[in-house]
Amino acid sequence: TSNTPEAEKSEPATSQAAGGAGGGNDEPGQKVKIGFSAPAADHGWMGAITKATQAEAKKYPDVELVVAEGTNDVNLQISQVETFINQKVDAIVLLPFDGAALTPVATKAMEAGIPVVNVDREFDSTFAARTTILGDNKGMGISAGTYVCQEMKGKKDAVIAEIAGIDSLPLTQARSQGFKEALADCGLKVNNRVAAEFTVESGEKAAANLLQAAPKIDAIWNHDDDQGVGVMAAIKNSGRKEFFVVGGAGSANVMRDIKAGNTLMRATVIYPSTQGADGVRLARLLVQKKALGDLVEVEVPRTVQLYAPVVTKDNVDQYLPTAFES
Amino acid sequence: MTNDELLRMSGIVKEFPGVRALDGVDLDVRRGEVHCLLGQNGAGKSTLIRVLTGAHQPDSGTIVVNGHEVRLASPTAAINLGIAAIYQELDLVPDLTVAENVFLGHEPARFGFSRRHETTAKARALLTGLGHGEIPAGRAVGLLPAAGQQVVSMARALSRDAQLIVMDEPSAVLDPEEVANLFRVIRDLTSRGVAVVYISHRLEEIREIGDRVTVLKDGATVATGLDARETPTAELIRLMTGRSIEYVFPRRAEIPTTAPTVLDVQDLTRPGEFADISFAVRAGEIVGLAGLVGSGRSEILETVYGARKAATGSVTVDGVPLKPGRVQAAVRAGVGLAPEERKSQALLLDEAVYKNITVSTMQRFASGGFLRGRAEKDAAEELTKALDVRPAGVEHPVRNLSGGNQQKVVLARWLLRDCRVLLLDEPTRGVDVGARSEIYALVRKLAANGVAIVLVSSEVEEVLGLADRVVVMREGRAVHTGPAQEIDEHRVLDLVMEGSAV
Amino acid sequence: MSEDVARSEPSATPESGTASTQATTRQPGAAPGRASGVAGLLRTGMGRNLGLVVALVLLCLVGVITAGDTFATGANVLTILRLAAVIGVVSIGMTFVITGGGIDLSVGAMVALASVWATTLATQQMAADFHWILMVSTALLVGAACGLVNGLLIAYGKVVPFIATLAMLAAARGLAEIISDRKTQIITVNSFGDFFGGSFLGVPVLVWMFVIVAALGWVLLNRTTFGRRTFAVGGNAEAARLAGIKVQRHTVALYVLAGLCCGIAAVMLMARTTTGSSTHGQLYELDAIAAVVIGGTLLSGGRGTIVGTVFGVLIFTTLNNVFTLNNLSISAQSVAKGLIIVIAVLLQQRLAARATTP
Amino acid sequence: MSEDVARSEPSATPESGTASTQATTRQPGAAPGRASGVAGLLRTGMGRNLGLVVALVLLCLVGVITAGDTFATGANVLTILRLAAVIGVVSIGMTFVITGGGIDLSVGAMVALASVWATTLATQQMAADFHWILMVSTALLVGAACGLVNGLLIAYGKVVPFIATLAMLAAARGLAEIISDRKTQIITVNSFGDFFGGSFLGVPVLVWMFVIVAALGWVLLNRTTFGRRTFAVGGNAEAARLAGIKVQRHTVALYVLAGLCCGIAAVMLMARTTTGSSTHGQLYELDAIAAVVIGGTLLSGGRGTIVGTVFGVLIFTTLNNVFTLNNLSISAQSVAKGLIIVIAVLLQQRLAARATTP
Ligand SMILES: Nc1ncnc2c1ncn2[C@@H]1O[C@H](COP(=O)(O)OP(=O)(O)OP(=O)(O)O)[C@@H](O)[C@H]1O
Ligand SMILES: Nc1ncnc2c1ncn2[C@@H]1O[C@H](COP(=O)(O)OP(=O)(O)OP(=O)(O)O)[C@@H](O)[C@H]1O
Ligand SMILES: [Mg+2]
Ligand SMILES: [Mg+2]
Repeated sequence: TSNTPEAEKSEPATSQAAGGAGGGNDEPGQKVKIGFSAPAADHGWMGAITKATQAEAKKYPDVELVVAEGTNDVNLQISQVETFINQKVDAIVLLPFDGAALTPVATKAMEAGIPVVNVDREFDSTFAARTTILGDNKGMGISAGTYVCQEMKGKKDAVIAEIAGIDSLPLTQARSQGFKEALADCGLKVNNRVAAEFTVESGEKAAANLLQAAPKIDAIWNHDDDQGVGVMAAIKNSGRKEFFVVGGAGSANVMRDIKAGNTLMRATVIYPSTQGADGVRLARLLVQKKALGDLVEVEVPRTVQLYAPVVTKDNVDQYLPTAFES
Repeated sequence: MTNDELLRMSGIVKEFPGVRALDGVDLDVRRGEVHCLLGQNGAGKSTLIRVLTGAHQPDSGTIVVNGHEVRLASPTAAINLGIAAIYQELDLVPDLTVAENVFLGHEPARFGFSRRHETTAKARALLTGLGHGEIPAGRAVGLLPAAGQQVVSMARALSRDAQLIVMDEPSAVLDPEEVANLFRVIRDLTSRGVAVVYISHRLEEIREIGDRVTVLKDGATVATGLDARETPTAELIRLMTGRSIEYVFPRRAEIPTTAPTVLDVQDLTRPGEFADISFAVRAGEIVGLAGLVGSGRSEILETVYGARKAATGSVTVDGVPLKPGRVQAAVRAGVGLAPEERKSQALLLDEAVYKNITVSTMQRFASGGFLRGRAEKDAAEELTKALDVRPAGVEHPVRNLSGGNQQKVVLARWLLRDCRVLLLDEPTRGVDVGARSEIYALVRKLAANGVAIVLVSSEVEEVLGLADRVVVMREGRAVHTGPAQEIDEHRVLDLVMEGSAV
Repeated sequence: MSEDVARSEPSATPESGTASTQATTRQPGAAPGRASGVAGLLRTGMGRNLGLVVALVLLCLVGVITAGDTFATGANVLTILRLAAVIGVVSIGMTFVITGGGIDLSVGAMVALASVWATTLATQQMAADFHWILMVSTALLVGAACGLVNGLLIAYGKVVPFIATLAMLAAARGLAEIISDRKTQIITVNSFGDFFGGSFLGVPVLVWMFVIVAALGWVLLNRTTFGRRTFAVGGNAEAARLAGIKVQRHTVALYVLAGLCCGIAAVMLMARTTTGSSTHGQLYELDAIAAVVIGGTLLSGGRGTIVGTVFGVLIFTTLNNVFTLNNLSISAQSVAKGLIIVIAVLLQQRLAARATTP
Repeated sequence: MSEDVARSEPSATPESGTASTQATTRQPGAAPGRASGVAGLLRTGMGRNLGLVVALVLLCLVGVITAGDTFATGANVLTILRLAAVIGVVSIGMTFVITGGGIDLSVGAMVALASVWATTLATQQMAADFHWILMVSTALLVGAACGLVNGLLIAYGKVVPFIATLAMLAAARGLAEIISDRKTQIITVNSFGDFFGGSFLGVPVLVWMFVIVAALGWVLLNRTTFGRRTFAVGGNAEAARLAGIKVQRHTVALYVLAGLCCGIAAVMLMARTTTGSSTHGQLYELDAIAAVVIGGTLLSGGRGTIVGTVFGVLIFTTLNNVFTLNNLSISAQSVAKGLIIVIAVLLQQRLAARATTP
């Protein structure tokens, strides 16, 4: 994959009337009923995912989206997918709370002839999904780490802090792993690490404690921009200014801050919140047996991994339109 | 006679933090006797019983059962030795059925599966033996009236194959007929060699059923082995209280004929409980309701108070009708109710004595919503002194008081309030002789001050002695109304029983 | 059916604030004629649970009307039951604890810990060599052990149940994370999945497990001395003690039972997800308590009903199913859920009150 | 300080299962000689809360030893206090509800809804035109209104508190999501942030707010007829009713009070995070109940202490702070938390028992 999907994504949504680049892919076709299930919207990014998914579905008159209540109980989520199967939906877009746990039921759906589009958190079997759309969690950490390394310019004793998201999620671990590896490359390490829960409030709390724990910091990487609102509030409260902050996920708020350049937030690493929306599109294509417009390939690809670019003041204008309003 | 001796407790000491409840108590009980335990409220009777049944561990002292010294480390240990008890505070599980309560802890079972039919049948047999075959064995105990619950407690004590049964004020909630019934059961037990330790504040009962008496005072035995029938009453009272008390009712004051009617109850009916109850109480008058347990007296009081909603009929105070089913309306009109069951209906067990006393008169001690603790305590102190609440001091949690002293606290609450109408339901339940006469005097004084009083008591003597007029109840209906002087105890009992003979 | 009669008053009496305002107005009513046999059971059982039955039926009606073709299919019913099974088993255990006057906040965490412990590489290795029964017993053991700690802390350490199990919640989940290194552990022992993922007489094994646990729970609570003691301990612990019941030991047993149920639920969840994970069982404590309480078990102890709990679980799961089928906006689902819970409870109260008033 | 004495028994008596086994062994204590003045307050207050004080001191010691240079700084103390402030205010409201025999699971959701409602574009627009006081009053009103609904359902609808407030939890959070469209609403009214983000006498305004709410709460609970009624209603609702207390109305008032506290907490959270969001206040119900219960308030009602609650809040926040300062992994934190909670409670019990035994 390349970084073009980012640019492309924002555009067909608006250019649908103009026919889009998809070679007629946006033309109304056979009616498609898509079931969508995701974890509880207990934080901004997850809320944005569902919103974007619903908004995307609305754009297509031939798509009917059935949205299940967000939940962090894998048992309930499994049952939701089972309900979709009973309902005989045409396709399922599934952002599992835990990829491995939802694998059996996704496989069951596939076996029932319902294509499953796996979003964000990966199943552990290739037979469980027809197509997988992944953010690049480790890549995010690497991008953030690399950026920090650049900015530190070889300062060996730099104090780096990390504010992770929900620590029990694999994606958080992947991000932290990537960050660690990238930092190690330039001889740095994470000196202080705290975890929040992806919410504004938890971000504020974690950051407040972190700022006490580390009297001097050079850079902070914060995994999630919604919790970042809280992190920035805590930083403001503390009056500290000696470091800069790198965000994560890429919310519109943060990008506007980066653009304005008047806060410590200097960059953010994108983790697209449009994965669900992409899932709906691909699901529709799958059911209507269409291919991806820009590919020569006649089938929808098996895996699409989204890119995790670093947004700084220099390139922020390019990304702002796709950023999620958290 | 030593081979006749079943139990000997000697030098029992039990200390609660700050209070020495038992301070060297001796007690010996022989097979087949009814041994009465006397003492003022707070003397330590219940505590002694709890030591005997393994519910409390004594700090020192020895217990000898059947010639062997024993350590009663838990209720189970006592049960295994054949010691059963009816505790003063009803100790039933409200949501379990009568049968299940009777056999609590030793239900007929096979492989852990309860044999319900057997349980029910056995329980029914026990209840029938107690003269109460009508109590439904399958009903939840919480739904029974207090007297019914007392019967269940008795059945439970009998369900154990006991050689010693302790009864802590079993008659407090019973009416004369029930008491007679209880005595029949006790005689039956003693004739089979079972010993009974009997506690009561009603001396005439001691005379009737008791063989020997032990008197406790301030946690120590002051006399033991007295003959229950021969010892003069004055002597017993002196032993208990250390002073002589005239156990008589205060003289009635004449009620002026001009005294206005304060409480007027007309045709009050609650189907299944009572019907067509009418009576009026004038300022300064005491009207007594006599009747058997279950004749619906408590229900009438609660209905007048608005705690239950009358189906038909009216209650008027000072000419103003009260909204049915609204406690607030009654309270605003100056009606007070000292309810029957102190623990569930009246007391805040964890709160201090003075808070329990002032809870209905809080406003009086508050300025702008802020309480003036000093004034509260002073007022409470005055009353507790008058009623001889022990231990003295108004800051103990009520939970730690003895049963009779708790009852005094309930009463104090309503004495403090300036009521127009005071409804007293069994005001002297479990109260000792000394305090009883204090209470009588207080009630009289209130009446003299113009309060209209309705009194319910299972002791006919008390109703007749205290009330100006008497309403005799039978099965929810008033069968006689008239001046107290014109009727005597036998006539009341006749009236009350008539129905049951049919 | 004497004890059914005994407990047939409005079971949803609020146990708090305004609670006992009802105490005096308890209907003394003639004992509802000793109903005997199945008809009697049905009558009294129905009476007590009438509101729940009506709520469930109404919910189903809504389901049929709004999504008839899918809702009323056998497959969908099985879906609802499978969903109900896991939380159902947890709720049965919770019913015992609450009836006995306690509360267990750690159920979800125990499920997680048990699932993780039973799916470690080591355990799976042994299970592969020997039999999947090893994994099952590990889960049960872990659950029971956690329950034991809860019980000991509460009965002998005199820590209030809320705090003791809250501590267990934190500790067990933390331990689960440490053991699993926060990774989802995938079950590779195929025989395990084959067995628990299977069906028997057309009904999934998981549903059977729920049915069996519920039935055993019912018998235990209503037909054994253990059950009697549970009511006694929860209704009046002091009276129970004076009657010679070993209150502390019984309390421990109740928590062990709850832990055991969590172990079973963990096995079921492992079967459903083919994984063990420290994130399993999130917020089960709330779900289970809600099901138990809506079923009519008194939070203050002394009164509990397994049948009510099963209804409670079914109501919540059916609600979720109907919502999913109807594509309600997610936020609206939340609001609707709140309203429906309240309506169901109000309904239950009114109907139960009517059913027991002669 | 008489009422302190009255409640000075081991406050962590289990209220369940084994609970009443202790009932009979409660110390009647010769009223510890009317201790007068500050010394008396200290003595009895200390006695009852000795365990909590010791736990907090131990915790601080650990903090000083393991992270001395950062822990014992003024800035860090302020950080702890600021963290404690929000949940502290919620816990004060919860103390009233629990003392009155109820429970409120909806506190977190009410905080979220209040914060969202007070930060909608419309509200902020008006606030910008007029004064930030508009936002504050909106939050307070929303909190109080939710509390009113809770109270009415519980007192007059006779829905058990657990279920009624669980329903409110779902409904309020759903509503918050609908209103905010799940967006984090950033506060643009600068004067609001300036005021609440500021300090007074070197202490942050938020901390002042907590101190004031706690002080008012203490006075209300211990020195007024309202407080006395709260104890009565929670201790024995039937007795309170027969004593002429308007139990239902009082119950409503308690939940409104809790709602109001949530409104205040919402304002504080808005100030801290400069946002309103439907994700605010997650799991506050558990945190608040835990703080209240660990402080010595009886979950079954009738006994409550504001001072204990404040200690409870401080212990939990300090715990988090010490953990973070030590860079402990989250999982280890979890386990340690569980252990420390249990140890703190056991300590509190033993010490309180000893302190009140002459
Ligand atoms: N659990 C307890 N804690 C503290 N003090 C107690 C406790 N139980 C009883 N006491 C005290 O011990 C003393 C004896 O009480 P006890 O209940 O034995 O009296 P009693 O003789 O049974 O009185 P009554 O006739 O009123 O029932 C009283 O002063 C009482 O306050
Ligand atoms: N032994 C019993 N078994 C079953 N029901 C009973 C029994 N005794 C009374 N009842 C019911 O309880 C109701 C009234 O009982 P209650 O004891 O309150 O009357 P009471 O006249 O106030 O007696 P007390 O003076 O003892 O309080 C009656 O309607 C009766 O049906
Ligand atoms: Mg006594
Ligand atoms: Mg009565």
